[in-house]
Amino acid sequence: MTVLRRLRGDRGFLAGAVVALLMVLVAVAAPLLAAAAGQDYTTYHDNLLDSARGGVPLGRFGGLGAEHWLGVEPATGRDLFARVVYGARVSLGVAVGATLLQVLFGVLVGTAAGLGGRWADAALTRVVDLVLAVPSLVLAISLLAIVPTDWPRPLLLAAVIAILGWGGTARITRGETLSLRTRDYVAAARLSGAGRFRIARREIAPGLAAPVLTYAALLLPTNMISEAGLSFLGVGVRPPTPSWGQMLSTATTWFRADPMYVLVPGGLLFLTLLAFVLVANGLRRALDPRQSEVLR
Amino acid sequence: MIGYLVRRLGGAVLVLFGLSLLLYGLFYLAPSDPAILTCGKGCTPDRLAEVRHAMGVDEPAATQYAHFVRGLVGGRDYPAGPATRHCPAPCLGYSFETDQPVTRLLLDRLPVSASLALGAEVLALTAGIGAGVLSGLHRYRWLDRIVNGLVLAGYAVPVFLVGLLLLLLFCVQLQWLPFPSYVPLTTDPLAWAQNLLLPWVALAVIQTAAYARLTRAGIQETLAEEHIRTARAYGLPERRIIWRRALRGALLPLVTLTAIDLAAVMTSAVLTETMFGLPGVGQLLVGAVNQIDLPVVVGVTLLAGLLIVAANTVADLLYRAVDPRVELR
Amino acid sequence: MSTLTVEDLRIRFGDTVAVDGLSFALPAGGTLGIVGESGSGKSATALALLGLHTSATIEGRIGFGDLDLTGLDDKRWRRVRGARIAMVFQEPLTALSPFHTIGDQIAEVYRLHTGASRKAARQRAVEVLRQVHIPDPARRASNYPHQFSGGMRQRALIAMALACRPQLIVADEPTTALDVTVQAQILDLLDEVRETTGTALLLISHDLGVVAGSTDRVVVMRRGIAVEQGETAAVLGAPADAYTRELLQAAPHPTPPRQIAGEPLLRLCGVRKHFKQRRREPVKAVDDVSVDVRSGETLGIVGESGTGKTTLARLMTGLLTPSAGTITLDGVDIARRRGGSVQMVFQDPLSSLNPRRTIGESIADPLRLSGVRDPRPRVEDLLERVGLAHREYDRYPHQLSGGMRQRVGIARALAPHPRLIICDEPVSSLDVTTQAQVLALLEDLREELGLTMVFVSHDLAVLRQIADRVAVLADGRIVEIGDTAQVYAAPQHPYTKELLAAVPVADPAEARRLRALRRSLDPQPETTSPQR
Amino acid sequence: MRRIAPVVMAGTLLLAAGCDGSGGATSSSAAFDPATCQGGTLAVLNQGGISHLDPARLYTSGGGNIPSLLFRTLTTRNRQPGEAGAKPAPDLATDLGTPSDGARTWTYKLRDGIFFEDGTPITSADIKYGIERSFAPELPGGAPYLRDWLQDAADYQGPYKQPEGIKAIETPDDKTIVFKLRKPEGDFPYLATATQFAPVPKAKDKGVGYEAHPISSGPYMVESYQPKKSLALVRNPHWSGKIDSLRYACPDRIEVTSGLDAAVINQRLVSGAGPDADAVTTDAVVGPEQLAQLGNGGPLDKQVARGEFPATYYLAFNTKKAPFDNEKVREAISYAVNRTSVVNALGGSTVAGPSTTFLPPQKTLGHQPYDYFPAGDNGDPAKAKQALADAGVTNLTIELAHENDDSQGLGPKVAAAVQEALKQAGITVKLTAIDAATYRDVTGKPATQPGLSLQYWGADWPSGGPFLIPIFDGRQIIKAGGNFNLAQYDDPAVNAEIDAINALTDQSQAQARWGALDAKIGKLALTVPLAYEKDVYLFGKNVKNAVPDGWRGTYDLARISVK
Repeated sequence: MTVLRRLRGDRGFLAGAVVALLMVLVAVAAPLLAAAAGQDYTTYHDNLLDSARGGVPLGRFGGLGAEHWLGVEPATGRDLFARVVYGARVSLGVAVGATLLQVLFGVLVGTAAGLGGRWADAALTRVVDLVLAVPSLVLAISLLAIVPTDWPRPLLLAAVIAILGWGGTARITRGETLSLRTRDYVAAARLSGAGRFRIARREIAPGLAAPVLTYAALLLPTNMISEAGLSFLGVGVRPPTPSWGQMLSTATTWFRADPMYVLVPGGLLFLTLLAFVLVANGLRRALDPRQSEVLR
Repeated sequence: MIGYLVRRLGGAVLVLFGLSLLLYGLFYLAPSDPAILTCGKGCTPDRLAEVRHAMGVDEPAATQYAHFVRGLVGGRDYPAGPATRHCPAPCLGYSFETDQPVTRLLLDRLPVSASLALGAEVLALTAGIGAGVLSGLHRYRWLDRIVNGLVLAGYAVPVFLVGLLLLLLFCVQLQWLPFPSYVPLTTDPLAWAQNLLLPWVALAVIQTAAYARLTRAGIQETLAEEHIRTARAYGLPERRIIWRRALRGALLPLVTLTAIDLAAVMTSAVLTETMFGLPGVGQLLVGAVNQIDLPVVVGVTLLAGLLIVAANTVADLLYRAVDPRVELR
Repeated sequence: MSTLTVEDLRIRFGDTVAVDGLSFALPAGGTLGIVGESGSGKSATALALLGLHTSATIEGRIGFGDLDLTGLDDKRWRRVRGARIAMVFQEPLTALSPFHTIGDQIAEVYRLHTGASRKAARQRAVEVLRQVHIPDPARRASNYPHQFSGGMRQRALIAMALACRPQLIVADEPTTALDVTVQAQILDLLDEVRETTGTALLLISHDLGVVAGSTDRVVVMRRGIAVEQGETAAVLGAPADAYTRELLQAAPHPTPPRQIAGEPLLRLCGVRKHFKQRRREPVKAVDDVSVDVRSGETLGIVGESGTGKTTLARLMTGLLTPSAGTITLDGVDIARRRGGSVQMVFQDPLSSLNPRRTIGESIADPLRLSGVRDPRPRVEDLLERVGLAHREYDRYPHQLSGGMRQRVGIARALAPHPRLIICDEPVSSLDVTTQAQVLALLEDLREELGLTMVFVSHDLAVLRQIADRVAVLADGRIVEIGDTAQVYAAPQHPYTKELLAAVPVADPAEARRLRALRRSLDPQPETTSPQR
Repeated sequence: MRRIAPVVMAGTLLLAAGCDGSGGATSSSAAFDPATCQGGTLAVLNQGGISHLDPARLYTSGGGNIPSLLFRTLTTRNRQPGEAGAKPAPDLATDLGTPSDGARTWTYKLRDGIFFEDGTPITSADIKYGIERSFAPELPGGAPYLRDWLQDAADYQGPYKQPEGIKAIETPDDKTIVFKLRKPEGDFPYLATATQFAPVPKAKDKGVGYEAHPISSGPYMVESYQPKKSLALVRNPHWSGKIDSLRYACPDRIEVTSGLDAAVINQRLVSGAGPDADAVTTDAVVGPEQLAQLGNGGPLDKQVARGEFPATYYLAFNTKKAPFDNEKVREAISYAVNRTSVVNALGGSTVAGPSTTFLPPQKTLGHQPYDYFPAGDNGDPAKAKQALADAGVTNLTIELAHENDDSQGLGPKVAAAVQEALKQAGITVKLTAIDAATYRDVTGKPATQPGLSLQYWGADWPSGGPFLIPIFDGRQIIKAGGNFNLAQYDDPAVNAEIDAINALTDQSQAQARWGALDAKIGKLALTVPLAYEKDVYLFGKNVKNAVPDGWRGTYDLARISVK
């Protein structure tokens, strides 16, 4: 396929894909990796901290060494490597979950609006407009703060991010559907007696795949930033569970005393985001060469 | 035009009511009780009931919401000790936590958020368009590659990470800039800008990336259009073609985006304000959320919603003004 | 006055040779036509004359008066462009900047080359707009291009070309995007301009008819090579080259009319289709049309853009439901038609095929719907019948040429054994030679399968070849209907007369006769404004 | 930058910035002369703001830091460094009050020459009115003691609904005020330091709106005030140092900026650029960034004040819930906790110390050391397992409730440290995060109270009473909510001892008996004390006399100079 060929020739995409894949593997294999390091993400190591100086890790580079590959967390002495790989789980998991939900929601609503009657379209478009007009960060903070604290946090985060962010997908899907349904081949299918659902499945859906996929690829890093931001603000995942954004938020008080604690999660977050942006960019260029020139 | 504005206004009212209803509903469902915080340590149940009554949160949610809507439309009176306080329309109520009128709190904080958002937007536009033009004109050369790389990186850094690094570098390590603290523009313009510089940069990164990308694409796209070929065929110099024709077309989508972004930036400045300790609307919200300060949360959310709707309308009008082909629908 | 001499011109894009050893001369005040199908290198030549290629290698010599254009630097080129050689492009909408008024765009060019004051430039703009018969030019000058109709935009472009009184106007397919009647007006305008200003004209077209009436000499190009050139009358009258002959032959020819007196198969009775618009009068796309399509006949429907012919075609298939009136197929309401008894062949063969499915699947779909388990053999038969190979089954639309795609479209229409096929401009996007092949295929099929056809087109010549009866559509109404021969020989309605007079013909003498006829009919240049 | 926002109310904030017994100042104050300290502008950089500047709504310890600049009260803290500072001193009154009727009646005489900022003389009626206001439900938030202590005042609804006032407060003349209590309260002079004892002129009372410009009786008055954002104070022309020797009131102007991040505040105090050199903070305890630079003789060592506010972090058992009704289980947990990791989670040994007693180690509270379940600082899993075995409990799984936010030291960090330590002893701990805003509500209602929760208790004044009574007095168990006796412990003997100590007006006697009571109750393992609080505050390099007072553990704005 030409798409694959184009992707294979895109160095940025390849680099991004390798890093992104690696991060996904890290997230999936977090328990294995932590076990391989001989650590887990909860055990305290008070003996590795300088309590009089606020609990900063003893030794250079945040206590980095053979025991603790990336050093330990200040104030607790928990293994930073273990926490970072488990953090990848949350950061990626929430982002992927939110993206899937957004796409599911967006595509359902978008196609329903695009293929439904005039009233369905008008009503759904209103709803989408409403979703798009909602100040999402503001509302996300309010929502997450109101919801009882014993609800499963990562799921909740994914849901909230998705609920506030499916408008774009819906709008794009609707636009794309509206444009696809006026194509002559849809008319031809109708003439040959195909029903509404057959047309949606056979004629419209394949055409939606590329634009939706491209858009979803861009949503993923955006959602990751949202998760990190919300955790940073303290309404994201609850601290016993590590997430990069939340680690960064604790790290802000340590940036001088223990720079490793900022650099490790911060660097990883940046690297992963960059990887996903590169993948999204590559996908867009490959799937829709003309469109990519417009969007770039 | 008038019809258009009326329709837009209707939509806005709908959105805002939806938002406020949502928040009221959620707060009612939530287990938190704002009266407990207000009542303080050592509050007995009797006392709590009295406080709850004084705050008006002992009424059913529907009644509270009805009061809220009535206050919004026609103002309302609050008991306040010896006399009653009148809260004129549009009344968003009084903060549970500080007993200040929410409208005043918002007006107090708005200049900070506006300074932040406007400055960041100006910065992003300047840098973004500049980079985009350079990149668009030097397509696929090293300059273009560098800009492209920066654009991608710009998409990949969260605001708080940039903010953190900027603080670390300029305030702690080099000590070139003071730790940001808000100084009103009217008091001391220089100090205003100096203090806001880092927040601006932090906030502008993503927008800069977006604008650079859009400008580059716009220039490419417009340069490929046939009327540019016509201009060339009639001997117009390249510079004139780029500045008068290509950029005009390229900036068209930017106009809309800028107006919408301005609202988005203002409402998403929460992170920046929290991180730099700027007393803006975002900081107000974050504090209010933790204090279960419903009137303030509703107020901020409505303001944000209003800003977004207004920005969308302005964007449409601007687009109409800039592109003669567009009709308002 | 300068003569344009092109000697051994060679234009290459990388390894592709677009123009190979082209030579011709155009004397001052003369007219020359370049004719060829797509890919013949005619447009590449036009761009080379103004030095507008950016990534091509150009060899040979282009002399213009005392200038050697091939050796000019950018600065010198700019002094030639617009001032001494002006160009008129194909798409009048996209060729003008949407952000500036017509007057400003013309004035800008004038100021640039003459250094005139703003006011003088503005006056000149109004003057040339008047010269190209734009009504109320002073007011119209401050309009934006989108406020002009297609024909007026092309006039404005010609005005812009005239602004600096160039010695040569290069017109690259100036009328392809326009309706027949407007095309005729623009060609007449170019002719008039040439006569009154004495400028030379280089007219590039794929249509022999366009060139025939407007040029003294003609160059016929094919795949970058000039196969023949000479006096227009001589080349078209007695072509020496086989390709020229092929082109002339491919142009539609009137066929002896058939008399079909079958029973009415499709009946339209008082059919209207109005599209509602917000706060405006509804668009009456089809307005009170009553017509019968007789079993076995080919009914031609002719109309220009915006006359509602596509809407009518879709109404006939049941894809659209009429706002009023009835459409019946064999006495049954078309909305309740069964299976694929009515099929359609679409104008754009690319957009009528799903780009993400193989053409085999596209054709097989209606068969599957009618219960065929393994449609592949049937599809392969159909492919063969429309002149395609079996292996095309697994290919995607973008891998085929335009003509092949249209054959696929026909095969798909045939698949469910239709009784009626509606063809909506099926050949208008094809080159002349391909067009001839597809028309021939359609005629064969009709005969073989005993089909009834409705053939919608803007092209009177095509209809004359294929239709038994012709209905003339104007503003959503049928203004005239009759046997093909009768309508063409003795048109009754003035609009039909105007249409027929506007048809470009490849015979120079006939072309001149028609031009004279048009002048006597003296149609008002259209002043309608603007579709959005 | 840390959390979404500190869950700090004006009252608790000032409480936390509490008092100190033993901490000494490192700053040299030998050369300080209050007579020549006048002038300059003092900047106060704070995290949380004052959300209410109304004396009725402020919940302060010893009059608070900023409120004490505006409001004089009947008594106030004596503002001395160290242990000496943990005593009350007369402020508007001429002395600490005259008890009679077995400490059931307290009589105060007002000084001469005391005025409001508008020049009106302050009368005993103004003080009475101020106290009555604090009973109004429209003005909630103040300290609750008087409702309990005064005769027949529990149902009083404030002067707006019941203008007849509180009968138990008598003002026979403009200079005299008499409080009639329903039981003996030897600590009354301590309570009289609370801001609700500040005078409010009835004529100027605007109810809820009063706080926009409360009428000052102290050395400064409000120039401008935006809640939680900024407060600017200027000199009160009608105040004079001659009739207020405790407050030096050195700066001409004080500007408070709120809503700043703790890390930013501390960094600004360290950098000391421009006006930051004249800056202090009343609520941003030093962070790890600065701790790293402290104690090595560097320049920063001269810019730090170390004090101790009496406060304890502890685990509270609900002894009505299994398995915590089993004393052996409680002991096992007492053995298992690792106080080192708790201290680290709280910010390290500079800002917290391990504690095995419920009373923190200040002498004024009567602290007596004890350690009934000795396990070293790191816990003793073996002994914990033994205790469990004795109790016949295996595979113990318990839930630990904590706040969802770390800002109060009751958050997930400390909870996780406890969880981890108990894991070593074979006890599985499930963490239950409760929203900080409702934490006290959930844990303070016996019906919803979890079996084990993380708690903090700080003294409203430096005495054993306010530390032990709410926690262990069986008559203080409030079923409907607002309960602090989380063990739901009710021993008539203990209750009687509390009453007996309350009747004492001799503080040194009271101290000894509070300490003994704590040591007695400690044996029952009703709580697991974890750590006590230490306070380390930075101040700008031009700031002089930033000496922590003995009551609140931080420096006193009324005595700081920037000249």
